[in-house]
Amino acid sequence: MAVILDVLVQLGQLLLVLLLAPLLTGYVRKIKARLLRRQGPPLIQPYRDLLKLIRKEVVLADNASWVFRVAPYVIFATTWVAAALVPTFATGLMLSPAADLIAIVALLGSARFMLALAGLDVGTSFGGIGSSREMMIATLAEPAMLMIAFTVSLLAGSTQLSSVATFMQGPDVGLRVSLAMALVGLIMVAIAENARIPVDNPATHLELTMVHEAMILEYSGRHLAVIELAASLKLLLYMSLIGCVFVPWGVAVAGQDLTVYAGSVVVYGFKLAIGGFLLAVFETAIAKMRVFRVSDFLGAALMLGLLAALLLFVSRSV
Amino acid sequence: MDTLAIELLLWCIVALLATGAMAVVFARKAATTIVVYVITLIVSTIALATACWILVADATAAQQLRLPIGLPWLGAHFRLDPLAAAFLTVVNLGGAAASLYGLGYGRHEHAPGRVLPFYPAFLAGMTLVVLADDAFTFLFTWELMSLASWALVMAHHRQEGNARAGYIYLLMAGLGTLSLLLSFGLLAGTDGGYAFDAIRSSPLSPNLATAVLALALLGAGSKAGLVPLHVWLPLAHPAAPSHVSALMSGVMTKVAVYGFVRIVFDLLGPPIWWWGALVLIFGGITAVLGVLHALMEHDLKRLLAYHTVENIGIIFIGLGLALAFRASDMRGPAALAMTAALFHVFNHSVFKSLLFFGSGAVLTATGERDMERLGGLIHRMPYTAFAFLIGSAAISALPPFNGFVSEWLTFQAILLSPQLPQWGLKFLVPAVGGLLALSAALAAACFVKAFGITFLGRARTSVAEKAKETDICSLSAMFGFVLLCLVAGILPGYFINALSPVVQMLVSAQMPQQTALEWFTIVPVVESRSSYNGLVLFILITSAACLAAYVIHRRASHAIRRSAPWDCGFPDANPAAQYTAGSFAQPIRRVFGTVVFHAREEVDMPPPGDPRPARLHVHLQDRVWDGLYEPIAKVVGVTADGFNRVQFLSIRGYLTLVSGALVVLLVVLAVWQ
Amino acid sequence: MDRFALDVAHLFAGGLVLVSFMLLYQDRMFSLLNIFALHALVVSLSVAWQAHIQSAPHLYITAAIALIVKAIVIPVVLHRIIVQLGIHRDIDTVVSIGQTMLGGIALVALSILVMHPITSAAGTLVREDLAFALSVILLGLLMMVSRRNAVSQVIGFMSIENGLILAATGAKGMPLVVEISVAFSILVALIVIGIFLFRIRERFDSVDIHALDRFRGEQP
Amino acid sequence: MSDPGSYVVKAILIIPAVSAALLALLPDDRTTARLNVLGTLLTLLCAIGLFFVRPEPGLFLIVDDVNVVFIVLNTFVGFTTSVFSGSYIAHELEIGRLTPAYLRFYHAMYQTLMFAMNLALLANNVGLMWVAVELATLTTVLMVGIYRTHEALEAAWKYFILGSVGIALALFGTILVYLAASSVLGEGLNAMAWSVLVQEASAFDPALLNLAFVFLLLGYGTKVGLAPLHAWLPDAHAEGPTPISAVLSGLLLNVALFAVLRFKMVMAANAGALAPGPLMVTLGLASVVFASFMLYRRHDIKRMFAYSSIDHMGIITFAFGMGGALANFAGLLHMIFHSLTKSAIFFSVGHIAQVKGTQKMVDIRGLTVSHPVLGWGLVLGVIAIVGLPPMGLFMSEFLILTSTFARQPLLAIALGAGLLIALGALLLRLNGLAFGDAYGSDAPTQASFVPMFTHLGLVLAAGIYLPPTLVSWFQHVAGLLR
Repeated sequence: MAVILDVLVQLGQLLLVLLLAPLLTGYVRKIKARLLRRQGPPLIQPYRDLLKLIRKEVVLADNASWVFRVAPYVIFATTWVAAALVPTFATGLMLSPAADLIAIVALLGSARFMLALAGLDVGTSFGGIGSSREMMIATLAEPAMLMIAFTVSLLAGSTQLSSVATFMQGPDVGLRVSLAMALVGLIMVAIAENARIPVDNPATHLELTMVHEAMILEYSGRHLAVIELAASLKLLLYMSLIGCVFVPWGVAVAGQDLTVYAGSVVVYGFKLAIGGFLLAVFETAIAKMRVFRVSDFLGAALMLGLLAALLLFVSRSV
Repeated sequence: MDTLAIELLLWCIVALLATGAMAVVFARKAATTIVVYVITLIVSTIALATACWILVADATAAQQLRLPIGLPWLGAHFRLDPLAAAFLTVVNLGGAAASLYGLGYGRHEHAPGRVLPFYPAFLAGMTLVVLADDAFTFLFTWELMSLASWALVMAHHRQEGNARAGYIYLLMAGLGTLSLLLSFGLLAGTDGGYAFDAIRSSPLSPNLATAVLALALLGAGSKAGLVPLHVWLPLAHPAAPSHVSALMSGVMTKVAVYGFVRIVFDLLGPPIWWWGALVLIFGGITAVLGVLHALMEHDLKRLLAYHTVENIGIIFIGLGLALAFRASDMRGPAALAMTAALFHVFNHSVFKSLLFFGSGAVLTATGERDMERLGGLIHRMPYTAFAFLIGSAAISALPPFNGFVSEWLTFQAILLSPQLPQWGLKFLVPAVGGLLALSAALAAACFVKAFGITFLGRARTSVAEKAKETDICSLSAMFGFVLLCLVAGILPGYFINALSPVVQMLVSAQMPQQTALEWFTIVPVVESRSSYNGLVLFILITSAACLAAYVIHRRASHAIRRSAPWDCGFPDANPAAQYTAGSFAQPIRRVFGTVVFHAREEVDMPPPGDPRPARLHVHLQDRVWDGLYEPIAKVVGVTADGFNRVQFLSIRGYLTLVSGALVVLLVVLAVWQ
Repeated sequence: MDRFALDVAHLFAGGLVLVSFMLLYQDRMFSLLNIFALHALVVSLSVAWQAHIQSAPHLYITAAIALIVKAIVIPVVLHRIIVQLGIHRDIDTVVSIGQTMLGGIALVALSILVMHPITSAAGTLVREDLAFALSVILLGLLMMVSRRNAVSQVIGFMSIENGLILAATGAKGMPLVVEISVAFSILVALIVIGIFLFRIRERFDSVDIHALDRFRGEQP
Repeated sequence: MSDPGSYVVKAILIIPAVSAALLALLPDDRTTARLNVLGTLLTLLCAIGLFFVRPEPGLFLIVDDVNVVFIVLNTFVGFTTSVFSGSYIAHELEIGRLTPAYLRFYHAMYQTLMFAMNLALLANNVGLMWVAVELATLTTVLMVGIYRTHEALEAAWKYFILGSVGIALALFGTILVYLAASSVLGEGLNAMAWSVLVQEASAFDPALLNLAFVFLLLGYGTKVGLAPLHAWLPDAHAEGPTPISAVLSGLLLNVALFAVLRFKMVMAANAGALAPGPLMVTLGLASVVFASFMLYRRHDIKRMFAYSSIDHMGIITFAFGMGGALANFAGLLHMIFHSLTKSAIFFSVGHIAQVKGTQKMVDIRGLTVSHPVLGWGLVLGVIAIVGLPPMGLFMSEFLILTSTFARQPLLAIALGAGLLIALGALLLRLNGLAFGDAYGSDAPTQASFVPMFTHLGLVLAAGIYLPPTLVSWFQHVAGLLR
């Protein structure tokens, strides 16, 4: 009986992230438009875009190889799996032992690897720009992410997100400087990874400063749709990661009945709403930075992570 | 005690050496190539099977054997224990694959007479080093290995640079052997107890032990390519024929690691905590510097060689952690770190050989090693491209491949470091972890560059356009390793279990048995702490991808139209308009290069009206070479000049020397009495 | 053995050292040759005396060789060579005569110092005798290194040889002394011939090959 | 003297002497080379006979564990070198560097040299040993100058003068030893018989012995070519005929060092005498470091390998200076391996120089391409001489370094650095000589490769397996040496 419930919950999570991801993207766009005093597209606009795109035919560059055609699905699959492994509304999922925080980060790394290759495949200059900058950003974001994971695991004694969430709910966490630093660092990494302002502008084309868009410039039709979906899944993933690590309240522990789960889903929705709102506010409030300032930005994140870890030692020692 | 396995292995050695001799005799015959590689393939396979059998079946009993050769009163001792068996597996796996690859690749060899005699000797040397059980045999075979590989590096001695590469290589090998020799001198003591058993039974004082560690680090490190002793590696490895490069990079460096492990963990007594710190620092620096060098490189084989440096760094990080944990008697973590290091040894040997095979295939197909002159090969050589892609993913530590598992284990060991009592290590290890993550990310970037520039995009030269897919032998060797990358990635539990007796022997503890858990999840310490399951991830990703593809193709469109690339409306037909390796690495060079390489960019912009093209010059300098090796060379030169004056004295001058010596000795005598 | 015999032997040995100093002191070639003849004379006398007191007749041969070859033949030959080759009549030294003398004194002191701890039962003669012989040898070396002319260097070498013979004869009942002295005379003869063959005018090192060819032309 | 051994010993001395006389008389230059080979071969056979019959030590001659191996080695290398010299000299005649008259002289001198060296090795009477060494020196002087070029004559002259001074010093040392002995053993031949000296040495006057050893070390050390007494050695090797260079490096240096060893044993037997170790270690180390650096600035291939001989003599002296069972054993091994290897190298170098018509290393390139056998022979030889396995010198250097490092780390590090520097220099030159594009003539050689590869094969075999009898002898000798 319990097994079936586990399966159901896991499947629910899989579907939930898949369904919520475009909504979150649309929601953020809407808020940004409102903050700019614009009407903005309706919330369901992303769904419409996706449906339209997958019905269109694919226009493929002459010398595009199989890598170019396979990449979107691999990217989508890895991102989706990663998103499904992060506790959103419930911990102790059936598949959560399959990967801890580091593995999830690495999964996103595989997605990025494929995306960068796809950017190089057609052999255009824009694709090259995108891939090289994306990899440069990643080389700085990943160590920062690992430092944060180090801090968290130092505190919670685990990199298993379920355990982390449960620990964070527990009483003996308290308010810690290093946690705050880790949070800030994680947010910075999340911004960089999701190609948001100030690192990159998701709503742009034909800018020499674009990164993510440059890589997918050659994509069209269903390929583009899948990649867009993967992108919004990634955004969702990071939001729920921040949620489950830093504001884990209301996350259902495994093995409760469905009402509890329903409640925690609602709570999770609220978290997303707040997160999205903050993101939109932040993005409208700040300007995009030069590409080579990104290294300083992420270097700061790395420093924060390291500092958090070391401070934790100190605070432990006393 | 039954010595069947070790006798079998020694017979394999004899067969290999005989093959080498045979190759000398029949150097002129064309069939020799086939014969030699077939024999080496068979022999290596036999040895591989034996080693695996030892490792899996009865890993506890160490087989020993003594032959009446070598030092007369000592004889040549051989020993087959779990550690030896593990490394024998690596050596002979690489050997077998390289031989299979050589069956195809060797046909294109224009000077087989300079390769065939030394190739079996090289294999024999590496196997013997692992089997050796006394200092003399160890060093003898160690140097034999270096010598054979040197000869193979010199095989193409007419290409410019190769002779210099061979020279520097043999010189560094000499340095390494010398320091290992001295360390054994310390271990053996004044009465020359060179047998490893005697060494184990005679503990050293802490200071002497530290000296031994330093010498071992110098000796093994110079062979493994530890910064700053790595300079020969990116010169020598690419100079050799590609299957030999694969062996040198994938296997010989591992033999060096074996030497370090054998001396430090087996022969040397209990460690001191800061040894771990030392090794960690070297490992971290090596990892990052190696991969940064690789990023700046656009010669495919040199790039791979620099990545060997990086992975050696990762392995040494694991070893350093194991030392640190062992020093404060934390058995479990030590076992974890050691397992991670050994598993990475295996993994790196697999995917590095695979990648060198791929580069060799490209080399034979196009005659080019320079990425800037390649491109678009995925259309001409699809299978090679696929194999290379898998290798790249594996070396970039991407799940679900094997490279990720070992690095993940290393990270888990790093995450256990807060339990260490020493504050120095508490602070050091996280930093090293940061370096490890940095190197992993940089490796991913580097292999996006390597694969993307070489195989993707459009052909940059005519040779790249006319490339042909390589032969079936080479491909089968590559795809065997592709399979291994995947299997070791999704079912790591079996490999970890196979390593457990080795780890047990080295740090007297082992990781929990893995394969018992359902769904082949691996759990380093406890499940609540961390766990990983490559199999599930693999199944999930493939099924999700297939599902998505199926649904979309079925329900929505699957129409495709080919057309010119969009490229924001300005497509440029000229392949030179693509991103090059140099431009791909430019952002990272901007970020790290100025510090590490003194990187300077000069834009040479002609004035308006001047027809000549604008140029961008990039100046990099290898600070290790300029800072360490140049001065040494200078000192030697100056001293030589100084001494050289003595060559041109008059006879009276020489008589003065003689009588001066006489008077000095007499004075000494007078004083002494 | 009676006291007197030892004293005479001692006298000769000391005299030889004195003559060596005189050799060092010379700055003219011919006078150098004469002094060397004296040197050889003293040696032969001392050898003869040893032959007498040791009642070892074969030593008389050595004495004779020393007298004939070194005291008469070689000086004459060298004299002729100097005249024929037109070698400079004066000796050019590396360091000044005075410094050379000082160095010589230091060497003598050193040799005595070295010989001092010998507590040998082989008679009180041995120690001083050896000390003198050693000083003669060292002085000869000093001469070889502090003079530039080939001739003076040969003479330095021959004075070394004299010192050796002094020591050899001083050692009672040493076998092969005669043979050794003969061998040495041959050696010296060869060197002199070499100087003449190679037309070595100034220094040891400059061999004049054309001269050699001319010489070979005269050969049958 | 009824025992067969004494006849064997006599034969070893008489055969060379007789053949020297014959060769001096025979006019024909075709048969002389063969006769030369024959003579050395007979000597070698007799010497091998010593393994089976060993005479009682007499007052003048002796055969014991110390010298038996060296006599066989001496005669063996003499034989192989004569084979090599056959083909070498034939070529020299063709190009007219040597006239038949000088060839006769050459062969006679060769046999005389063999005689002198055998005598020096066999001598039990230290005076006799001295005479033999002097004779050997004189003969080699004459052979070094045989080409009568300006350089050759200067080299010979330099060798002659320095050698004579060395001889003088050695003689003084010998006299002192006699004095020290005669005070104990009484006058006469007994006091010069080495076998007696070693037994009675404990009673000698230590001060006298010390002084004697200083003179002997310097005197015979000049012949060994230890820095700073080495000056004659490189030029003599470079300017003389290559067979002579091979014999010089391979044998004469050994003989001189052997003389030093004899006296070191006497020293070792006397408790009061100063330990000769430090002196020998200092001289040896000086030679190693000096020669290693000198290698870098050499342009003449023969001169370079001559310096390498200085290098190795330094290593050996160092080993004996360190003393101890391991180091002494290693030193003896190294003497044998070095003489085999170095002579093999000179064989190949001789042919190379003849083929290329020059000894300048800049004009000799890519030998493995133009002359594979010669080239790889040279490569093998150099690999052996720098002490890389599987050749035997690796074993001896291994023993020397390890046994030293456990006792005197700094000395071992200095020695190791010296070895490494030498390795760097030799390999650098080897790269140019053996590899790269071929340069200069690639005419086929009518060379006799047998001697070269016999030597290298022996070194290789010995590097892997040493016969137990040899080992036991050497261990006994090492014991005597302390």
